[in-house]
Amino acid sequence: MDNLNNYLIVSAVLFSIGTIGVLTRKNAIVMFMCIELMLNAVNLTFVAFSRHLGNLDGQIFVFFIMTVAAAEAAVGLAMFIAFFNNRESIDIDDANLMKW
Amino acid sequence: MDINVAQLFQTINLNVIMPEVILSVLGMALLLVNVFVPSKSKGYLAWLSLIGIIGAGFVAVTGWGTTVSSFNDSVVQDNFAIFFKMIFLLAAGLAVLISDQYMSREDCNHGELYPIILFTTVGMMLMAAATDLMTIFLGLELMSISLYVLAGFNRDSIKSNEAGMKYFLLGAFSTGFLLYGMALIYGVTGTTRIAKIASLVVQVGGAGNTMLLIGMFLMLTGFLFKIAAAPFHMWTPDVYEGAPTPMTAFMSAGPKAAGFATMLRLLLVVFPAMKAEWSDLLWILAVLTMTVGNFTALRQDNIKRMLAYSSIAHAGYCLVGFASGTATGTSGILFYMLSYTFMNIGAFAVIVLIGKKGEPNGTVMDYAGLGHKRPLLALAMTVFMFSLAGMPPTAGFIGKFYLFSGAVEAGYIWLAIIGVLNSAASVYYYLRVIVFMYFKPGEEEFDWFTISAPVALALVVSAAGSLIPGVIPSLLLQFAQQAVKLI
Amino acid sequence: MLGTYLPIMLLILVSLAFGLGSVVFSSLIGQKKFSKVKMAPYECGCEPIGTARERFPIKFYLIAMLFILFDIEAVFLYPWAILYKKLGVFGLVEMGLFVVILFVGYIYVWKKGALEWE
Amino acid sequence: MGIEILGLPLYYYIAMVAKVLIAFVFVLLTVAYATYAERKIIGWMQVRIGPNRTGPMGLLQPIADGLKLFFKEEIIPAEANKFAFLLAPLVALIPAFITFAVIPFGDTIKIFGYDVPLQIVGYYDAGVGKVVDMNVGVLYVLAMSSLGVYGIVLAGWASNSKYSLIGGLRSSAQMISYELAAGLAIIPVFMLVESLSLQEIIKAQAGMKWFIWNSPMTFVAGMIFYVATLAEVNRTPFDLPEAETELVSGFCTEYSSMKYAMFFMAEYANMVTVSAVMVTLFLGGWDGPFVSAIPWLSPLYFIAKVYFLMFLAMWIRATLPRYRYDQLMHLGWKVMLPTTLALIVVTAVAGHFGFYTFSGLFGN
Amino acid sequence: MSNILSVMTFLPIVGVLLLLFIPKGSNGALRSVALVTTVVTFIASLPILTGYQTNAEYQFVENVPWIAAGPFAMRYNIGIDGISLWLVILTTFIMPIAVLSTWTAVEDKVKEYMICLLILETAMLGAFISLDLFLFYIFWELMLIPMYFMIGIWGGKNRLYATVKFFIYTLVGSLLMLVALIYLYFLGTKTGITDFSLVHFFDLKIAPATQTWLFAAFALAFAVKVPMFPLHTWLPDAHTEAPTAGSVILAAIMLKMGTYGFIRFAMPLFPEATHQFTPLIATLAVIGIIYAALVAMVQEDVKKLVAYSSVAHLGFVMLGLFALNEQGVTGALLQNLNHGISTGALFLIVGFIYERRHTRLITDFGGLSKQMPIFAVIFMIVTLSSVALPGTNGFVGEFLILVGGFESSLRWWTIVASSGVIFAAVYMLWMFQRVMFGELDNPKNQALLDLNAREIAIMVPLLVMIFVLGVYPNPFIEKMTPSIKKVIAHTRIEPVTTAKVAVPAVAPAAEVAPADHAAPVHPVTEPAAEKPAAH
Repeated sequence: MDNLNNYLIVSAVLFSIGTIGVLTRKNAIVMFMCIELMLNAVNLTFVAFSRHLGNLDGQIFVFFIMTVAAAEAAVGLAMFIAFFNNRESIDIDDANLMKW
Repeated sequence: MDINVAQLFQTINLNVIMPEVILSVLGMALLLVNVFVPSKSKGYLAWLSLIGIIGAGFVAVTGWGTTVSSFNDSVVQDNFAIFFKMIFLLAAGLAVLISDQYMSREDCNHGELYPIILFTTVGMMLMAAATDLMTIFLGLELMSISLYVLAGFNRDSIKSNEAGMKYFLLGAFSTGFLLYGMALIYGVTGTTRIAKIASLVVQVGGAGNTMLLIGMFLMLTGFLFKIAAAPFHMWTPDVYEGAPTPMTAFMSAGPKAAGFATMLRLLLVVFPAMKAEWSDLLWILAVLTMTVGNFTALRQDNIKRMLAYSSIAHAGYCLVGFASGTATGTSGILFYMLSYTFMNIGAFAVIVLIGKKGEPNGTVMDYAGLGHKRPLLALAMTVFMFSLAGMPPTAGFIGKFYLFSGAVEAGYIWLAIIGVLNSAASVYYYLRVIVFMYFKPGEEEFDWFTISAPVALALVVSAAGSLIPGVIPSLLLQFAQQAVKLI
Repeated sequence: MLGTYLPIMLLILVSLAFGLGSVVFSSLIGQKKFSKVKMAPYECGCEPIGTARERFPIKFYLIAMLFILFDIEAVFLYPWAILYKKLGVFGLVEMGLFVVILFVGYIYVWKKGALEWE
Repeated sequence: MGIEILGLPLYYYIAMVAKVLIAFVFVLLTVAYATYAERKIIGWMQVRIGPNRTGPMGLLQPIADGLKLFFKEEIIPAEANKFAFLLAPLVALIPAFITFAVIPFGDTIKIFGYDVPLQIVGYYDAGVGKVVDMNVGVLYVLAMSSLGVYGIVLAGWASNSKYSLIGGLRSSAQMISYELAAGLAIIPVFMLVESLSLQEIIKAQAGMKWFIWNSPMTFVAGMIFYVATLAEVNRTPFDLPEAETELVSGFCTEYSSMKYAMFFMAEYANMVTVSAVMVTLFLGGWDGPFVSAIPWLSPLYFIAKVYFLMFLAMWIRATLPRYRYDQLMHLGWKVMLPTTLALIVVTAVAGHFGFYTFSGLFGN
Repeated sequence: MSNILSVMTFLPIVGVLLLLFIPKGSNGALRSVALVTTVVTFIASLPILTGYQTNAEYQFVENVPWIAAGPFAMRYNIGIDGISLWLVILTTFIMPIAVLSTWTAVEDKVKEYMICLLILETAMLGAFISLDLFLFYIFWELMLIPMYFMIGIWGGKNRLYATVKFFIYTLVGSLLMLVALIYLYFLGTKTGITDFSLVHFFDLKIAPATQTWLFAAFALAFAVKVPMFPLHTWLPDAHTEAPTAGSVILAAIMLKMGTYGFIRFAMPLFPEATHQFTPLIATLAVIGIIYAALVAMVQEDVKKLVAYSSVAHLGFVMLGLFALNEQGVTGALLQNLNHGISTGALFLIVGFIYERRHTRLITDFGGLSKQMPIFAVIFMIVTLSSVALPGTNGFVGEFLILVGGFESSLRWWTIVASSGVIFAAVYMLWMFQRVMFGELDNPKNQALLDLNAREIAIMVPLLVMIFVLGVYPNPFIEKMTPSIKKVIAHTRIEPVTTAKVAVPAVAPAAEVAPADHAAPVHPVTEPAAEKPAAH
């Protein structure tokens, strides 16, 4: 029941899915969702460890991660809206004004 | 659950985070002042912020020489933290000084700018003082999130939007890695206090523990993103180019230093047992970062982009100090970040002045003739360029000297040689600015701007800061030495 | 763990079965006579103009963001509320600061006009 | 203890299935007859008769309505996102039902010699010697009630109709706004109970010390919570999403047949649930006179209280006009939110000086 | 005064501060202040000369802590010995001349120009007097900046290319030296060295393999500055584009930095490596001598020709240094001075005609001697000094170098190098003849004015020095000798057995020389005779 590895594997898989998503998708919002997936994978890891170790620090950490993720979402989505207002698109391939 | 309230109070020593408290309170106050006192000009907010920053600086230095932990060992006030706090406050102060003129010109003079700068500074200061993974994370995010806003601050400018968006996506992405690394480290050691982790790292087998190793590298990856080390530097040029210039200045100095502060604390306090693993990696990354930064900068015409690549290169120089891991190298990082703050923000201050509304991203060619039309300004820019290039007798030289000395001391001669060769290559593009300023005739009269008092002050401070430590660096170097001694 | 969550699982299954069942069943037995007009979205009898999935007022976004931020703040209040007696003055001071900071943000948002609907 | 499966006795499973089915059917029936009751009550209040044709006193009306909707044509608008369109009613309905899982609808009673707490997630742990339930029950309630918003947003967006979209957005904005107030309003209760377990909360109110009158702070909190929940389930005077004059039928304009019925059911199921939560948090749950003597009374008390609250909601519907949208948001954000925050502060400070309740029951 | 060296070094900075207060337009005042500053600096440097005790010790030493942090301690450690004495004097001597030389040529941004000049002077003086390696490095790099601006702002058409090339070349070399410096320091710390003071490092025992690398790094930096053969390409560009004063300073002083660096740092610090590198460096020096001479011969541009002649001359200096015996080194150091004076003078002369005609192409001139007799005389003397005619300064130096070379292991190199002496005569005299003699057929040249008082005043001190050094070099050599001996001892060379050829004996040799060293004599007449025929 309390098998740590199962949780770790799930969270690692989630993290990888998130990472791959960020790297392959072009829609900024989808990318951001993938990032959130990564963060939640981390949360899962923390909680699993916390439970396994019988130490609450991990769960407290998760609190902060969630808070920060919310703040990040607020800022990020606002940024996307500003971008959309100017470019009528949320595709990061359209964020191409600056190239070396 | 047994909670001893008296004990809880004992863990708190507010003095340790007094500078942060001052800035936070000031930030919130300014936020309210901004909405309650409607005024077209936001200059007074800048001055108020500056007063707060100076005040916080004074409060911070009073703790010099002492090491006090607080909040149950999650924050510490030691020389290391104070030194870095000074860098951040300096960066913030200079950024505040050069903001008003730019923001008024670009019609994005929102009063929120100053509180956000202050919050960013608080975040950075927390990073430097943090001795707990949680505090590190919170500081980092407070800094990062504010920076995303600052990067996209000019919301009517598409470039600024793009900058904000890219910075945000990649920054958040890197946070994911950082956190995963922290989670693994927590899983191995069962604590988030770095002092405890440090003692446990050895117990659990150091590098022999795969999860710990992966955790460390993931965490490192997160920080390498923040300091724009190759190959995690892709965001830097775009973000630096797109962001409002004063914010670019701020971003290139403060957060980078904050990233280094935390990396230093982590690597030198938590993972000294695994030095063999990380120093090799940082060796390679240092070379890669310097080289990529410098050689890409060579091809840039846009001066902000050029400075962006140059800032990547500078991160590379600092990584040299890391790879060496000696006190010389690490104190070199501290000194270098301080002088880099002066010279880089100084350079950006000049860019702020030269820019015109709507096209603030001038090319190097736009500087043609500046040396003759505005000799003092050009002189200041020259000082900054030479300092960035690491020419004696500027602060940049002494900084590089110590960084490379660290490498030599630790036996990384080749690293030092690659470093100085890179430094020589970098001279080319820094000189290019000077070449255009002095050697090329320009049609521009450079009469469209006046140097406002705050910017003038920033320029003077930056120029002095780039020159004086180059001639009499002893005191600052000793401070840097004392600062790294504790970690 | 299991004792607590198994019933929820069961309840979800039951509700899902009910929901899906009724949807499927009704779509099986209901009549189907399609026509173009019937399939068109309702727009007071007029011809629908353009797609409906276009931009909508930024206000809704603002509300959503504010909700997330204040909701997260509630997340911190809950654990504190449970321990509030044990934490005593310490908790009171800490949470007082927390609420004050929150209030600063709230006042800012208010003065900034984010809460005005028109 | 007889047969054990996965560490739990067999009777646990039997009781679990029984409780789930009972609760489900109860909610379903309540929902069905709430519609009937609403029409009847409002009818009386407006000196009308209400439904009276189908069955005696129109008692078969809900069943007839249901059957009718079953046989109706299912229309999915062209251009609609079919998957989301189908998913939305389910997403709206299911959370409304499963919220009920944590609500204790009665005391622990003995059935065939076994202790069975009348709470779906609760079970009697012989080892510990007490009822175990979800220790974060309130969080579960909040989580599930938040999920309902997704159904509405999805429905509004998937329909590809302007009315649906605006209706969906409006109602989701409204729901989350008031969810905030509701979520904050219950904090004083936790401060008094020091637990998030609903069993504990009811236990704390045992002996008629219901929070609604036991403490001034929780009284205010209860009032706010009730009003906020009305808004959260889109009841009058906050039924803007379905403001026919403005938005036709809001987010479910394009829905028909059983899918429409499911939104309808979801709304009433939500009403049942929030009433149950309100009862649990502020009205002592299943507590009432003589409960300790006759545990079988407890579910009856519970049902009575829930039905009373539902009646109240219908009464309000019959009485009050609808809010304007800006007034609605004004109330939510500028009145309720600061009030709840202030309430928390007041509770904390007052509590610190020992003033927790009228009776001083929890006073130190 | 015990801090006379500091006073002298930083006097020009005082001048800079004064200049800052003079308004931009008033060129006369600006020039006067600069001139007065350089002259005062020169006067301030005279007590050094008079107070100099002829021994091997560092004198006028000032040694105060400067930077102390971490493992490093840098000191403000300055002083002079016989090696740097004359270079210091040369610097202070040349600077007023440099200021005067562009008195009228630089009309634009005079203030900035003078500031550059004065900062340059401080940097050069600082580099010569530094006894602390780090301090030396700072001054060494600091020199680049004003020179970079001088060429870049007041230079010729192609100045951009020249100045950037000059900068990057020099910098790359010196940065590697910096790494070597740091490495050397850390080697030293292992044996208890606590600061960068040069003297500490002489006793350091360094493994030969390490020495090789360190020497290579130092040598690269100095070789660029000298400039040694394959690294010399920046020099003609820089010289050609620089304003007259820039060329004068570059040739007269800055190139000396390279050779000075060798003798002061590279060689005594890494004796084994010096031996190891001697053949290579000698070869490069000889190649430089011959190659530069050949290239100089075909130059169209007078200034470029002079620049290449510098390369050749410094090849001789290098050869003399690496002969590693007293004669060789003495000759090399003397030749350093000579080259400073005569090439400086040559650049001034080129500047004079360039100011008048705004061209430096040899073909644009011809027959100038008729129009400008004074100029012709002066030019002749300087040319002869440059080709090392006995009686002029050039002869003494070159002779000593060749003698030293023959007596050392570099005999064969020296033999080849002596052909360079002939080449030098060929290209210099041929150039002189083409410019000054023949018909005055270019109408633009027919209105040329002869030198004015200022120009003559500039030249006179140089001419005096040419003859003084040529006829009576003994006082100069005397003051150098103990230091040279010390350096040679540091390089742990067994004094060559022919140490009997004592230095004082060299001075009479100046008179005897023509007999057994006739090579320079021939070209004096040969080209002069040939060319008219060619016309």
